[in-house]
Amino acid sequence: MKLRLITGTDSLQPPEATTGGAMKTQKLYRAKKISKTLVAVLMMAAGLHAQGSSAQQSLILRVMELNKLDLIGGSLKLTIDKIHADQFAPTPAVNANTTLVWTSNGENKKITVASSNTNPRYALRAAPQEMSPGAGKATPVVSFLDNKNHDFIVGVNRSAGKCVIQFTAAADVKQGIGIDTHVITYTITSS
Amino acid sequence: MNHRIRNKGTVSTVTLFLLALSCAFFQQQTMAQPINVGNNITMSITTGVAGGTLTSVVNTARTLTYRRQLAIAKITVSTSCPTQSFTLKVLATAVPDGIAAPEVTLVNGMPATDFIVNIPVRPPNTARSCTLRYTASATFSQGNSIEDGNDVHTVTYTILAQ
Amino acid sequence: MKKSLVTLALAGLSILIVESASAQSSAAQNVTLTVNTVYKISTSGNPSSMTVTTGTAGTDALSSVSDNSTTYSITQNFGNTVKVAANLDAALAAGYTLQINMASTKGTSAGTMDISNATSGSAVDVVTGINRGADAGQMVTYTFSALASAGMLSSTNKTVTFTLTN
Amino acid sequence: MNHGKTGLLESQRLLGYIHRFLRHHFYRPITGLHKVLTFELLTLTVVLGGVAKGQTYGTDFHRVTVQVSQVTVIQVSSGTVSLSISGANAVAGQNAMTVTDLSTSFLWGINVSQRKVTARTNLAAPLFSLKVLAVNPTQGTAAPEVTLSTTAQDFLINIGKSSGTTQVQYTGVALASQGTGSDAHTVTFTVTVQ
Repeated sequence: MKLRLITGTDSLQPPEATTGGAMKTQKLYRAKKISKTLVAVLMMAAGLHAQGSSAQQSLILRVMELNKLDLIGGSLKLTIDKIHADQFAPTPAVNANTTLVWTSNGENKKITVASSNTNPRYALRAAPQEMSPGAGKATPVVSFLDNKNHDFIVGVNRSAGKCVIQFTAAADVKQGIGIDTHVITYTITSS
Repeated sequence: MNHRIRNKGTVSTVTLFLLALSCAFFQQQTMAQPINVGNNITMSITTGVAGGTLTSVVNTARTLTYRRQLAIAKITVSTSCPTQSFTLKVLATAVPDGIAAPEVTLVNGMPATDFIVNIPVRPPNTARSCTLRYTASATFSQGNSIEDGNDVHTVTYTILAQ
Repeated sequence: MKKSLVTLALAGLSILIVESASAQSSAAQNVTLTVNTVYKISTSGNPSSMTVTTGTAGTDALSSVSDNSTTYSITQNFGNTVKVAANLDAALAAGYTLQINMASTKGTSAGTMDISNATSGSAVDVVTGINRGADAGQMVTYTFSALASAGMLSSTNKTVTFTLTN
Repeated sequence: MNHGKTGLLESQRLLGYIHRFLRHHFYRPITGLHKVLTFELLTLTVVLGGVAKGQTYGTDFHRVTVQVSQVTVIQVSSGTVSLSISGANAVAGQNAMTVTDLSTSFLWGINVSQRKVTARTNLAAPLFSLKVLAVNPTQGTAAPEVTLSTTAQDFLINIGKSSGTTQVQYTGVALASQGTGSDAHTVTFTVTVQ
């Protein structure tokens, strides 16, 4: 059986039917035609998409280390003016209206707290509560006995968080009447 | 007396000889022209090269005919062309007797300029001919004949003792 | 007489030649002017470095910074379906965001688009439907922002590529 | 023609010699043969060889007419110029895109006064603009750049009678807003009266 080959230079006219190999020749012709059409379409598409122009800009991006700390609530006054009848002692004054918020994109940071009062007459404690999850580890409670820094929240790593600060003021009867003034300072610093 | 007569006869013979010789010389001087340049010529420049010059034309249709003389001779050339605009040169080629001078540029009012030199003395006394090669040329800036008129050269050739 | 006739004949011939020569007073040249498809885009330069330096306590998102100091210009004669796409040479790390806004008078701006993750294979269309012609000096606005949780970012060079295409 | 003018002078001079010779021999007594021969030889010497330096033997002339036709020849160095506007010819932000070609030289030779060269195109309605300008002509003055149209416009003026060359600068201008396309011009340069 003869098989007629259509070369690349052959026209796309259907080949004449030949006895025996006519069907195969026709199939080969159709395949050839389809492939040529596909090639033409692809070339056109390539030509269209090959065109274009581009321009570039170079950008310099940078994020500095930043640590932000803020208090929501402002100044507060704790007044001990009640005595628990059963215990014969003044009832501690509690205030949880202050919220501490912070943001740090640094690592291994901590928030410390210190009072300006070097020798307070009455006991003052601060305890972080309602900590944002993952924003650090809270110290259970800090007593302001002097003006030293105390770790308040540790393990602050690239995070933003907040907590409610619960202040508790306590006094004995023997300590009498008086006023303690504290200026509480929060500092975010490296651990 | 006889002596005188004898002398007379001798004298007559010599005289006749000299007369014949003189007549021959006279005839040669009057009948055979010593130089001839033929008819007039018109040369036309009709084409040119853009960015270049006009195409010069050459004419070799005329011959210069001359004879040897009794002494070594030369031929000079001069021209008269009062309103000359273009360039005309002439050169003797195929010179049989004498030596051709370099090509002569014909300029109105020019002094007679050597054209052929060292023409030997006769004999022979036959006419000799060389070719006159005229070359006419012009630049575009020299204009044209319609606006400026033709150049009409009266070119004179003279043969004289060198 | 004979010479005169010859002279006259030559004069007559020369007039014909003169006319012939004068007829060659023109020269022609085929000049083809082809205008192909043109796409052209350029920028006025590079923006200033963008540095995030502040934020709000309690908020993870730091304060973003913007730059609108540069412009772009385009010229195209293809048609009215041309667009500008933008991409980065490499995606930004998580927690950082680069947005772009490209103004347009010949086309439609897509507004502020996040190109933080747009790379060459995933360019973002920032201007579409650009008509034939030129659009010069249109503002490019970049906005860079970061999360505190993403940490610091030392000076990083990013290349933004704008492609004008159909 | 002047044939024989100088020959006649020579002949008259020779006849004078002969006349004096004959008168001497036939009308005056002869003193002696020796004397006579001496004289005759002297005469012969004068006749045959007595030519002074610069002696003119003959002269002739003819007229040579040089005629120069009115010649106008012009030529362009190339028959075809192709200008193509592509991205390289565009400036982003500018609607106008230009392309320039300086590959053609225009040459001329004109010996007729008051002539100029004009240029025109055969294309009545081109899509784009095609401008032409003579650059650095060796003679004459380049006319201001013109946009080619079917009306002939000055290309080169004040060329006078000269030959020279100039570069031909073609500038194609297309607006981006005009889209793509192609113009085929036949640009004709013509020498005309200025």
